[in-house]
Amino acid sequence: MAEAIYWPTVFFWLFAVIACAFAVAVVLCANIVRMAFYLVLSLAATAALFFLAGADFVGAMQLLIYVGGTLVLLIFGVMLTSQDRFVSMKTSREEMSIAILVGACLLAVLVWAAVSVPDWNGLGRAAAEALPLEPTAAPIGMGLLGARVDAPDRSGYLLIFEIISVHLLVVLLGAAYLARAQQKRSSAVG
Amino acid sequence: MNVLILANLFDRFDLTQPVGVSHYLIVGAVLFVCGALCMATKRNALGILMGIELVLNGANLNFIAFGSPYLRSDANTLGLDGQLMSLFVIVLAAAEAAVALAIALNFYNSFSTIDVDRADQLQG
Amino acid sequence: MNPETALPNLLLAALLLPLLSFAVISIGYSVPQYLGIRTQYATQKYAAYIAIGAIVTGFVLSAYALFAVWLPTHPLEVAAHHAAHNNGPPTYVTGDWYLLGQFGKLTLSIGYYIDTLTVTMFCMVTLIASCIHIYAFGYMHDELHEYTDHEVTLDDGQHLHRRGRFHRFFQYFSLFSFSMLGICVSGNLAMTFVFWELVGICSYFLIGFYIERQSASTAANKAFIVNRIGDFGMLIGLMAIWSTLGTFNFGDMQDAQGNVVSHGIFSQLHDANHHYNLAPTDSMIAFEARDEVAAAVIAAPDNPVAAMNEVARKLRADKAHPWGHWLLFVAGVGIFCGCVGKSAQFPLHTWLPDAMEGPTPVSALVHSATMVAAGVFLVGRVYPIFTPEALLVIATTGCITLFLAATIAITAVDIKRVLAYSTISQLGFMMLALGLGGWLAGLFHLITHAFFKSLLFLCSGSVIHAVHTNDMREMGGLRKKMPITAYTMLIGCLAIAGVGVPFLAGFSGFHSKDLIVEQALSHWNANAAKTGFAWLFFVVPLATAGITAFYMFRLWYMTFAGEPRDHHRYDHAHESPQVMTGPLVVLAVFAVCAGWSFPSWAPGALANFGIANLLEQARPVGTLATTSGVLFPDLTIPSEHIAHAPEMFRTIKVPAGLAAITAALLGILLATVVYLWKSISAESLARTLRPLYTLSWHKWWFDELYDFVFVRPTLAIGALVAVVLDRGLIDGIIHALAAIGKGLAVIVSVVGDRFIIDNGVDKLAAETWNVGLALRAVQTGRLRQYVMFIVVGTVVLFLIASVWRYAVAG
Amino acid sequence: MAEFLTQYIPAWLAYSAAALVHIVLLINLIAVGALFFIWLERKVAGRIQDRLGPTRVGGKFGWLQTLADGLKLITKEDLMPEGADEFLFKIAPYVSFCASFAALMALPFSDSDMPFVAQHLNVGVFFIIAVLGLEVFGVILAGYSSASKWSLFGAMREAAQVVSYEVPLGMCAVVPVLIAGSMDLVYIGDCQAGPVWNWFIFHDPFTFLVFWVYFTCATASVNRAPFDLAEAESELVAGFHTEYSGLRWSFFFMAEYGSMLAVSLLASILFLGGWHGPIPVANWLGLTFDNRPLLGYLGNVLGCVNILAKGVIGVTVMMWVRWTLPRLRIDQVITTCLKYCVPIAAVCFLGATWWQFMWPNGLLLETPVAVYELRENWPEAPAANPPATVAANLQRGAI
Repeated sequence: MAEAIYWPTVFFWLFAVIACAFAVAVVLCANIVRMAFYLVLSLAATAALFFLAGADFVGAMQLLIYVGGTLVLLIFGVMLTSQDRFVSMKTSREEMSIAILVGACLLAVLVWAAVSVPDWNGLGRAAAEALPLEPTAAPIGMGLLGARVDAPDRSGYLLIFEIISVHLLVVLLGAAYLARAQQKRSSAVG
Repeated sequence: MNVLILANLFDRFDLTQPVGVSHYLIVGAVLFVCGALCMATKRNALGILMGIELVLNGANLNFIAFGSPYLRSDANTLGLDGQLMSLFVIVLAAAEAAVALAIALNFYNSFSTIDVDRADQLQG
Repeated sequence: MNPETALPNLLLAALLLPLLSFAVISIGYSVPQYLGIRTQYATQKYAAYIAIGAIVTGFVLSAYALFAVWLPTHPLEVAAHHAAHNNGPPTYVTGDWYLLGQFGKLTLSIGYYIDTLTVTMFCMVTLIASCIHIYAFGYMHDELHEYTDHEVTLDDGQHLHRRGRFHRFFQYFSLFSFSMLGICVSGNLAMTFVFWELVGICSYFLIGFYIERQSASTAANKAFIVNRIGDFGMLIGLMAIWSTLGTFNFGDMQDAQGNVVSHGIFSQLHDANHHYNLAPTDSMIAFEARDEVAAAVIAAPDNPVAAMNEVARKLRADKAHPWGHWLLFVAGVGIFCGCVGKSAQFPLHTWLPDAMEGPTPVSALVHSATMVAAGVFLVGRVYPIFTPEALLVIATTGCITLFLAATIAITAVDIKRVLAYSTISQLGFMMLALGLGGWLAGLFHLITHAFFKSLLFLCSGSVIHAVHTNDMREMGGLRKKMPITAYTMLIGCLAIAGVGVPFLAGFSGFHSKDLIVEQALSHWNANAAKTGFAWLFFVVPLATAGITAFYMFRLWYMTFAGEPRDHHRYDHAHESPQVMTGPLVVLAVFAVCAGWSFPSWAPGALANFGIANLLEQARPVGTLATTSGVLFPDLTIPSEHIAHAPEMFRTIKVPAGLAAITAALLGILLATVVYLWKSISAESLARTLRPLYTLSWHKWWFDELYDFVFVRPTLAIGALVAVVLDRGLIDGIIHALAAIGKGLAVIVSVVGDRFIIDNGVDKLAAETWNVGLALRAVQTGRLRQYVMFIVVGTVVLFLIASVWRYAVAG
Repeated sequence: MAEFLTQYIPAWLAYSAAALVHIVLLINLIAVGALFFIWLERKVAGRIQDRLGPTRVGGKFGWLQTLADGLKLITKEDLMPEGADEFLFKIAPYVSFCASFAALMALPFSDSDMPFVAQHLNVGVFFIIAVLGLEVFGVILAGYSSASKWSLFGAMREAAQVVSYEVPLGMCAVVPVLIAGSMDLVYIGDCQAGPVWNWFIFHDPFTFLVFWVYFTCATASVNRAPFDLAEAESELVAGFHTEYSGLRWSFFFMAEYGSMLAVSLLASILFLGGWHGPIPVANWLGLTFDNRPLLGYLGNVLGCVNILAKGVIGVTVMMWVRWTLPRLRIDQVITTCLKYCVPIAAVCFLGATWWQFMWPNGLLLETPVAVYELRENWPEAPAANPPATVAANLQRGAI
């Protein structure tokens, strides 16, 4: 008798298909708002894949940040393409076909690389079921504060965390500066 | 050799067994390629941004897969490093999006469009 | 409290506080000023508060260390009545604060050596420095606003206007206090040398405080250069000790269990096996007799160690040849050379009078009470290494100095120069005492002199502050205008003259000078039979004591008594503010009673408390025995104990005491006759003694002599070297080399550069240009195309890698 | 529940059945909740405006009024504007509804011995906030796809507002997380066991302040008055759902009430003790799993009633606010967020951190010891280094 179905695998395939299908949809779709919608679905499915891989904190983070991020993308998309002629900027058929050809090559290369390592084929079912479900939020938090609970001999990420914090601040200031209202220029242009 | 790998590929679609790193890598590869194609084919600057998001997600998926203890038969997982790396990628992606949007806005201010093909002043 | 741990910590705190003050003032005031930020004058006052706070706290800590830490555990005895005639080492605490470096067995460290001498010096230095700091707060008031220097005339005939630099004065004062305390506490000669140079540089800064004055900057340079001459000798002494004893530490280093880890200089030279008498160490003997050792080792190649031991035994037994003593003599005289420079002894005494160009508080602190005393202190500190012959050198130097300086002081008219020569003379007294075996006498005089001389200087500063001149001929009658200054200065004069009731009590100088004279007499007694010159060491100081009394009272009469000679100055004179007179009164109290001792029935730590008794506890190892010279066997250095032994009361103490007081009173009487009653005219006296007067007036022509013997030849040689060697030889060679190089360069330029390289580079540039033109087509400016390039590039790279892996690399 | 069922039926069936039961329960909670809340809103509005509200349908209090409205909505014509983006227009209400439903999935209703929760997540707080944020997607899609400028304006406003308010909302939610030391909602709730002063709102002055900020931001992020700019009928007709009608429209409505309930329940877990009543009645009565499973289960049901009551009170307060305060202008809305809520939340976060650092065991109101026993199964850290010890070490300067 065949073994019973392993449900996480089923869910993996479900979400993998969703993620890939909507990613392809993003490529093929021309309408920017629809693209954003598909993108959100693809990213949400990716978040689900994160959950399946045991990275629940990162998954939740992905949801939180990308929803906000894509939302803003959407707003901009709608605002900047409000004039009809820009709503869909078609790509020429030739360009599209060349791109798909090259993309297929790249995909082949990547897939070949992915399947060529035997150790990456996954655990046996028994081994997988024996593994405990480990919490990740607290270790990640401690890791960001510089203390590694999973590998005490390795160093933590306190410095990187600080650098990224400062980096974010600088980026936000820079973005605000770049995007500030430029009265003179816009009046000259418009 | 390639035939072997292909056979291997089809073996993987087995619902009774757990998935492995390679499954995740394939999904990541698809996302990555889609993102790259998005960047290569969209004329809308925001479309390119979305492509970048997809690319980063594909990479993230790889990080998570390499860091997960449930996905590979040897003990060489990245462990927490994988998750932390992907966290940093997410955060930096947010920063990148902020700057990119500011650039897009400026672009729009200068060209009254966000069609990137209009911006080819830097050609040789 | 445990002195072993408490003392180093307390004294370290007292030591570092002035350094902290220096750092704070530097960072807070000098650095901003250097950067062009002008500090407000109102805020400059705080620099003084910082410095005063630091030094006063240092005094409190030092006094606490003395009275609460040292005395409870080491009760005092009367110096004259030792319970046991112990020739052994004194009680001390030593150790390292910080290890600077280790070279094999040799170590260099920042360490401490604390005995009563150290603690007493700490108390004395911090007390006097506190008084002078406070005094200077008033004295330097001019520096708190824009300052016009009337002694500097610019090219346009104007006087120099500059910003006040009140803070800088206190900055250097703090650094100086730190350095001086460092000398007192240092545990090894290397550290002593470092702080020695630090006080030197502070002295340089302070003498040159009015740097715009030509005389001040010259004086600063002079002080610095003359001191270097002495320090050169000191370096030789240090090398002799370092290379043969292998350590700079004074005391024995102990580990936590109390075991001696390494023997210091003193215990190596004064071994218990030799009854603590001075004996050269094996290493010194081996150093001097290296030829003999080498010969013995070569002669017995199979057992060199035994041969060496045999040689050592033979050499020790060899009474005919004093092995090692010459080295010891060189070491002692070498270190003494440094002391000669620092303490302005003959023949390096010329810098000190010139150093009076500094502000008066500087003269009081640096050039009378503390820094110049450092030389005497060092001689006292390293006393155990001096052989009797070296002591004779010291005594001779001191004897010449004290007489020389006193004679010059008689005719000096600059009030500060009189005091400066007096200082030199008194330092000569100390050196003489030390050289005659009177360790206690010399150091006791050091302390008492510090009090009354700083008092005298501060008084003179007060006078100068009032009349704005240094010239005594323009003063007179100031007693009525500035009574506090006048009478405190009178106390100082009485103290330095050594006035007192014989065998009972007197001003502080009386006690210390008595000890010196007694020791001199004792020395004459011991040597009278064998040498013909020992009487000089008694008669000359005695005479000089009279001269001292004479010129000091001359000074006082000329300044304060009689009728004012310059009415304009007299009318403007006024008593100094309380911030200046307060320190005068404090110091006057000490000038009176620094020589006294508490009786034995006084309560607690005060029992027998007195500076002499205190110092007696630090008596160096091996100085309670009468010793004879080895190189110069006729010389006998008597034990200091002999001078005040009860059986010698009639032969030494009575004649010495009476002679000293008689000399002093005679001097005072003469001064009174000449300058107060004017029964004898000073001018006619000078005419009568014309040659002597001229000699004194021109300071024995020492400056001229040095100028002729050293300075001019040096300049001449310098000029010669500059013209012949530098311009002629070296410049010629260099010009020739340059010409050759130039010729070669032309060849290289034409052949290599223009032809080969330029052609190559031009070709390369042209090719790069062409390639760039070709690649320009790829640069489409289309963002999306670039993405495609990236993707294609990735794929291609992957393909190349695969081909490499599977096809090429197998 | 699934574990319980696996004893009797195959695993996959058991999981599916459990999932189905959870889904049904939660959908019912939203749907029935929406019915109830719509009725309640009408009654509250009526009372505030000094009238009776619905009285006729269903006899007393008009309690069947909503049901009747629902029937009416189902029978209405399903309209779609001509220029609309058909796909997005159709899917938008479901996106909204899904989001508010998915948020409830991770929301626990009773304590840790046997939590009533569809999916027990380690990062529950995070998940709920993230998923609630997805709701706005439906709104924007609706606004865009309607091809109507009123809708588009409404959607844009909503997007700006929600993106802004997520910042202070997240900051506020982090404060209880900080105090409890976990993002697990079940655990956070259990930290507040005991009498009323153990609730985090009374933990220190900062949490008290931060609760009100949270409630304000929550009101804004679920688009309720006075922050309902997206549907400002005086300017935008009906905002993003101008073009919607019938069942689709009612989905938006359900989503709105669902998320109101969700943020209120979240508030009650984070600040108001969750399923723990003001007086620990269940403990006094012995309704714990220590005694008997059945008694424990009863206790859990009591807790469930407790938290639902708190949620309803929260929603009622939102209604009260809606009918009391006038609507703000868009600039005022953003000002409220960026100039008031964000700084206050940030200061409170720092303050709470400081408080926790200074008095790790609470000052006047002692937090239960359980807070500091890290339940997560670390390899070795928990025993050697519980956070309280870490804090103590930090204070001593040992780390």
